[in-house]
Amino acid sequence: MNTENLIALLVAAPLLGAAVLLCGGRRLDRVGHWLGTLLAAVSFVIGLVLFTDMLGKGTEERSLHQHLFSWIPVEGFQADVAFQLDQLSMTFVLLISGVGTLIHLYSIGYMEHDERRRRFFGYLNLFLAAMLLLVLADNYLLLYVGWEGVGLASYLLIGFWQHKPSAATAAKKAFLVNRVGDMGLSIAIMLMFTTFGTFAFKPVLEATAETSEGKLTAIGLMLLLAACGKSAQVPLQSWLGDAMEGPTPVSALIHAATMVTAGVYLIVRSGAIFNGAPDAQLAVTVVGAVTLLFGAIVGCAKDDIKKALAGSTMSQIGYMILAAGLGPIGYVFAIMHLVTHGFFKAGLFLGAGSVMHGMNDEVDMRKYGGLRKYMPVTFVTFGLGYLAIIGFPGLSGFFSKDKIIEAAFAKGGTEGWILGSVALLGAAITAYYMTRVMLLTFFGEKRWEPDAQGNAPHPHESPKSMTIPMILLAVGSVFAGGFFSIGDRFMHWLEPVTHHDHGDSPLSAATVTGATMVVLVIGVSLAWAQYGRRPVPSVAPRGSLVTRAARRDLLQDDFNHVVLVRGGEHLTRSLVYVDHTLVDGVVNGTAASVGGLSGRLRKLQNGYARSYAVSMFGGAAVLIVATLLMRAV
Amino acid sequence: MNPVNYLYLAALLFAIGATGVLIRRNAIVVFMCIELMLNACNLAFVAFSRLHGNLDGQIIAFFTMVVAAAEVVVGLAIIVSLFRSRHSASVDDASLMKL
Amino acid sequence: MSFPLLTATAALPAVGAIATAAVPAARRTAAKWLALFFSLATLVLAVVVLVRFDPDGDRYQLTESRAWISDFGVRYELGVDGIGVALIALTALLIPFIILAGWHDADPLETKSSRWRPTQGFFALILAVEAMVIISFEATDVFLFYIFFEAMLIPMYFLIGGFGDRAHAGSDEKASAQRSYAAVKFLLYNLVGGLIMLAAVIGLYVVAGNFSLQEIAEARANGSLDMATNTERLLFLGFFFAFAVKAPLWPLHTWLPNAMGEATAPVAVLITAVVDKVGTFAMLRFCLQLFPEASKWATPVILVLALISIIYGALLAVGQRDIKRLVAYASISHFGFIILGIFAMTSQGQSGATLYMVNHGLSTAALMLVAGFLISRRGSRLIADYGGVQKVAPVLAGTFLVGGLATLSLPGLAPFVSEFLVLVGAFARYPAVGIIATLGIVLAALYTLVLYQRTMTGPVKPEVSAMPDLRVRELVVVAPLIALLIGLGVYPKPLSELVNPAVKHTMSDVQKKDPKPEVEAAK
Amino acid sequence: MSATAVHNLWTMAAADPIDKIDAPKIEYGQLAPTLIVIGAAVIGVLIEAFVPRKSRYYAQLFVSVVALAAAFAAVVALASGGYGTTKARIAAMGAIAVDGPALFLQGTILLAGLVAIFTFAERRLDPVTHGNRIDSFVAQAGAVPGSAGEQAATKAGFTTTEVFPLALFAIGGMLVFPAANDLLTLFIALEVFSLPLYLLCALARRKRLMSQEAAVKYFLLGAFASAFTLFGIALIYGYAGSVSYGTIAKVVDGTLTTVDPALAGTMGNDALLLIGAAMIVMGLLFKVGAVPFHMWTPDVYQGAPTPVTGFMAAATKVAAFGALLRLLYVVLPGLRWDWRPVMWGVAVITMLGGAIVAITQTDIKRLLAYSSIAHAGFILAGVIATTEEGVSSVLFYLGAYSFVTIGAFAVVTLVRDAGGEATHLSKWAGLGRRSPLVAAVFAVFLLAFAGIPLTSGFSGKFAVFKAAAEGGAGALVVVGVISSAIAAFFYIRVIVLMFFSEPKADGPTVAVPSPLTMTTIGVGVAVTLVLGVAPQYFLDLAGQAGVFVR
Repeated sequence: MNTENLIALLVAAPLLGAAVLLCGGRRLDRVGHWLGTLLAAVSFVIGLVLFTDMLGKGTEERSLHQHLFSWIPVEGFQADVAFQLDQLSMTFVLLISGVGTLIHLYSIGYMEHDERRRRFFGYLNLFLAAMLLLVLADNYLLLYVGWEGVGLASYLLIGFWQHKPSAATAAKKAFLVNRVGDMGLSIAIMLMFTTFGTFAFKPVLEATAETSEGKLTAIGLMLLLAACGKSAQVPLQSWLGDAMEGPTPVSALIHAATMVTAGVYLIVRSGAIFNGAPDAQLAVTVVGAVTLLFGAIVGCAKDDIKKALAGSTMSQIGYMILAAGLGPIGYVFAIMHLVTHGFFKAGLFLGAGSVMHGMNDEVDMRKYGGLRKYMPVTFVTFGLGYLAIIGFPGLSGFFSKDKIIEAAFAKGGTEGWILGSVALLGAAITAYYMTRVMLLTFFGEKRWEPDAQGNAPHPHESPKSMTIPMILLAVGSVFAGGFFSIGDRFMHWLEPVTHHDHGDSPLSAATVTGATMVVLVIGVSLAWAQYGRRPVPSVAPRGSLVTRAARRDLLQDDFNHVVLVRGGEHLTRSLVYVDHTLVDGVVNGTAASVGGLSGRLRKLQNGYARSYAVSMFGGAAVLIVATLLMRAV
Repeated sequence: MNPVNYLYLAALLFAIGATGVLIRRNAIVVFMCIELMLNACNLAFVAFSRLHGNLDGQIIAFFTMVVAAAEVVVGLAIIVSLFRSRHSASVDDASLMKL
Repeated sequence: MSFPLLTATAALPAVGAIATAAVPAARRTAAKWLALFFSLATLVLAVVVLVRFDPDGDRYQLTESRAWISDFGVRYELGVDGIGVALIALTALLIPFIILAGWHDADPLETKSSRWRPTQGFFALILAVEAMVIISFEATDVFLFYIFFEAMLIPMYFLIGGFGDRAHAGSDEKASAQRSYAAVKFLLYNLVGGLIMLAAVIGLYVVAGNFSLQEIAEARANGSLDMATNTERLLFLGFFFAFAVKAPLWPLHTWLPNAMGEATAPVAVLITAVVDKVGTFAMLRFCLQLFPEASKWATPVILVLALISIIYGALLAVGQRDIKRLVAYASISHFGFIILGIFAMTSQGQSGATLYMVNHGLSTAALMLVAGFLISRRGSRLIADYGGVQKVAPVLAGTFLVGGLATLSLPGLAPFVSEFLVLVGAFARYPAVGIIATLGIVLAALYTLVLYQRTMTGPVKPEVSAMPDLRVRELVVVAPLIALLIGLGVYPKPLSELVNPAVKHTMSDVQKKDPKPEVEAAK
Repeated sequence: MSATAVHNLWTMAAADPIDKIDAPKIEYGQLAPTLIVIGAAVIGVLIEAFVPRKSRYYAQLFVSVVALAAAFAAVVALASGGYGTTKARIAAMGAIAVDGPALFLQGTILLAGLVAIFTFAERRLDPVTHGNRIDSFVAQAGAVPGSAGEQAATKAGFTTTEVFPLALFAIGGMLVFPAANDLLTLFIALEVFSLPLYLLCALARRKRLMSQEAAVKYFLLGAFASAFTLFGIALIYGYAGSVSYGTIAKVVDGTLTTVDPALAGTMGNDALLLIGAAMIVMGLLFKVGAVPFHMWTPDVYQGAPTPVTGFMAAATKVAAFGALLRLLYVVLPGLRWDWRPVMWGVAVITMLGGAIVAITQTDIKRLLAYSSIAHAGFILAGVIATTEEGVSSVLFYLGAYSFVTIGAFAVVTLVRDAGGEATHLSKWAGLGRRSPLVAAVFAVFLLAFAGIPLTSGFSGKFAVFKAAAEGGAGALVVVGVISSAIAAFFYIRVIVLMFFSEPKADGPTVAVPSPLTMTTIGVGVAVTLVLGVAPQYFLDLAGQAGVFVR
């Protein structure tokens, strides 16, 4: 059998799950979660089948293509529903369906006590379907469908606990901010249409050579805007922190491992365009670098464990974007870091979830402490994830992040130096805040006390269904990096898509590694000095100006609130007024004036026969005079 | 004598009649003014008839008189009934309907 | 002459209207079923039309032509192109749902039996509107079109003014006052538009000597009838004004929120989803075809107005406190998109606009009808009176959400296809316009999600805690609409292939070519 | 018979021996319609004189209906005999024209009169008093309102059956008016149909003071206007030396000179013509109720008994416009460039004035009066077209309009409270809730007035505007459209009142009429819808009737 026909099934399986679970009604409540997990697993299995099949082929014919049907056929405009499965997509497919399946599994335990669990799994499946569609689409418009699809899923899942106004608001915010990014994507597509007459990957990317750099830059920037929205990059990052309102598995899957990395995918996928537009690339790197620091700083200040991790996610994706912005030097490492990050960040979030699970959903790390005794498995897996992310030698993060820093320097020129040092600095901060999280949560003495209702949390280890995924992910986060890097496996694997080229780094790999190690140690020891040695106050100290700003996402939200929300409200309110008084007023005004005229003319009809006679007489006179005048002129 | 003068006289009479209609209140008087206007017309007719040397004008004058008489019949009937129900023949009192 | 299919399609609901009106007062339910039956029968005929129509055949098919008022140069000429067929199908499809959704809207209130709201009248009027709308989609004689374009105001007027939404703030007197204000506003706006069009229609006759769309268009094409530039422009303005009021285009839109706010939800759907489409349809069929030059001349202004409609409508939707008024302003924004697509003068734009007419009909119907169900439960139109409905009535909330997502044209649902086509079409010729219009999609998300959040999420308000979920009748109404929204979103091909040839014709009417892509141009 | 004819008799008689008198030649056949009606009127008078009071009503009704029907039959016979088109001619020695427009208008007037007579004869609306059915006319015109005499007359069950012969006389005059082919006949016809109307206005059973006031106003102003007309005739006569249309037209064209140039020079010949023409036209504009000669209309329409109002509003307009058309098209076409601009002005202010003032009216009858003024303006737009289409469009409009009007006023007679008809608009609130049928019928008439498609009002308006536009009066069309928009507002207002506002507790009752009024209303509705949906046949009729005989 020819395997490309399987591609559609990758999407179809979870989509079917979503449809069944969402329309199925209560009768599915008992089996719903298993069904959902099963279908996720199915698409993972199919992914594996395709993967092995792909490995069996030679590099040239590895890219598969499946054309389902012509979607929007209009004069001069041809949109198809067609899939393209090459090494890049394959990587994502495995990551998404794999991690996805694990998180389904995890959720079975995590959402046990939620009576709307069936719907939760429906949404999760919907997300998988959309995300797979996103990475499998063979043209930008279909990608756009997946793009908005994951947006919808994330909207539904963030707002899953809709009775909490905060959740509903966070969901809305996420969707809206993403819409701004989507604007960029749709404009990019329009530009492609007017420039190339199509928006399918192959023709577009091949035609880049024939068009002006200006056009490419425009497209590139628009794509970057889209990426910023989806991947929570400055300036569109504000939604990610709030998105932590969603259930933790959601944060793990969508807001750490997969969806938020879609931006990186988009940029890498559109490599040819960016290669032709250096300015756009520069913009990408800048965004990446800025976010990298931004996220890291925010991560240092947050006491909410999930928000801290969210900050870290931002920052890590900043690394990827930075790498992607470096062009062919960086694409591979962007993706590689993406994958490894998928493992350890998912693991960290699941760990966090397991902690919260044991702590009555307490999220404030200052209310934790010394948990390693109570939940050993969580502690170990979380710890491995921690080591991975700070780039402890030998673990995944070490390889992927290291490469990115190298590549940054390899960009060459001053910007190379700047980017490189930013990346290094980021590594230091990463080490700092992750150590902080680690210490606050698992070390020191316990700081939790009874809540308002007086029932004190008694931490305990989570059920198997939760710990198993954590363990698996931990394994991934330990070995993936090394596995990929031995003999540059990953590089060669992606070669056909990314056309890797080794830049000429001013510094040798060894130097960079050395530097990384140094900053790593600095970061860790700083954190230790602050949170390890002396006891931590269970109420956050006021803190320095920077800290306070960082707690508030560096005031970026306040800015949004004042400028966009308030301003928008004023605008709409005044427009409502205008519509009522001006636009409507003009019409009513004319009507009224006619009425007034009528009232005045009416007075002439005063009831006196003689005045009527006068008007007749006058009329006759006018008539006569007018007639005579007509003759005269 | 220039026949035009007759025309002027007729016009004058007509104007007087019309003015009367406009300024007098008593319905009877107003009505008489209208009769005056009709007679002005008669004068004009007769003058023109003479002028053109055909008799049409004079005949029309007779018709006019008959019409005038008919108007008197109808008019007086109406005015009298108005007078009887209002005890006043002033046209200005009859102004129930307005606006 | 073969069986007059088009006449039948238009006549059937008319007959139904008379029959329904004739049902004795006591037999209310019988009247409802009768009306439903006739609407379904009409749907069948519409389907037959759909099947009999060959997209790649002549421009106008199933034509009929009879003498009517030769003194006015008027013939009874019917014929449909792809666009007409699509819209007829839409109309015939929506009416049964409207009738079902309005099943109880016209039941006399026991409390005040003196109230004059006979059920028979309600459904008869709906069918009458259907008949008139369908025939104006079929008419290829300007005068014939005009007659029904105007006449349909009367039943609409009675539907709005006579059968108001029972959920209203304040006393009955106040409500009925607002209602008749809305009805009068609707009628006068459209009547003025129509009368101005009448002047243009007469002018057209003076210039052209007859009213046959095809004859005039041919004469225009082969140059045997050349209008003075100014004449053409004046006539165009006369026609366009009427259509812009109906559509409605900013700043002629203010009647719509009142009408939709005061009317019952099904009637509101009838207004936006069905009747207003006649306006945009007529722009495509009459303005562009009869006055191509003037259309091109007016394009810049119209595009600006369309842009204003899009943004302005959306912003006002955000500012609304009344659910139905919000939907109304959203519709204004959407009509902006449709008009934008029509006057972008590109294949994508016009196909998009046509699809948009259909899809907007479906999406608004879905959203508005569910909103109607919601309102009928709580007895209030104010957003603030709701909250947490999602918890007590999840299905209702779900359908409402889908309707909302359709309104913000989420990819995968039908409206996305048309909206994106319109945007691409506009962008291809006027990039700036395309980009500004794209802002609309953000705003759309804003007003939809705000509406959903305020009504459906958050803690459950005590007033809504006892709210029942959708009943079977209501599900029967909503489910097919949602199915269609998804279906046409995933597989719009049949529809677009239906309208493409018609769009080609229109493009050739205005002698416009799509702009070539840069790369091809380079080659 | 015309003055010239008499003159010839006269001179010949002088010249020749007495036995040589040759009788004037009268084509009785072609004059049949008029003669029948006048004859019936005379019979009606005799009935009043000799038939016992109890049976007068039936006798009068019978005679009138038969006469009108017969007259209409005669018109149809003439028309089908080709007198409207090929055999059109001038009868009665130049006094009366028998041609398309004349026959069409006579037919319209007769039908309108017939249905109007039915409303005259309606006597089921008021409750039976003292064992007598009573109609809308005063028991005894002579009795003082509210006096013992009046009560006695009511007790005795008197009824003013004179209304029937009066109406017949009026109709007779109206039949001659548009057919008159010389100015004298025109004047006489004018008086013949005006005087009975003055009387009819005074005969309302209820609100007699207003009725009498209406009569006085109508009479004085009417006489005033006719005096102007007469003086105008005198001047034209002075200019042309004849009152026969044909001759005057010739003189105007200059093909025939009657006055020796010297004299003409001294008295500004054309001045006579222009002033005279203006004054005659003014008299006719008074009758059609064009601004600024309209002011009698509201008061008279309101005060007169409603059946009479309906009759006047319809028939008078038809007759007067007929005469106006003939005058402008047959006598003064040579002066077109002088009168057209003036008529433009009149048409514009009439359309706008009528529509605007109507907005603030509170009495249904006054409202309809102002609407009739606005309609006069629309018709004038057609008159100005000065084309054959113009003529036929006006004919069609008149036909359509008159039935709507009569129907509408007939409905007004049905809505009653203690004081008779409840004509104040506030009383009509919620009528649609009380008696949907009546309200619906009235709504149909209002929509026709407003010119909504599928009603006769639209067809008529379209015909007229089309003719005007083709005649180069596009601007008038625009004004017409604007004023229709304004007018629409107050028609809609009434509909809103009837259907969308709560019924008043002390609201009026809707009387159940006899078949007579039902017929009137039914015919009104039927004509309104037929002319709206399938007007072609009648348009053809009007089209064939579009040519005046000269």
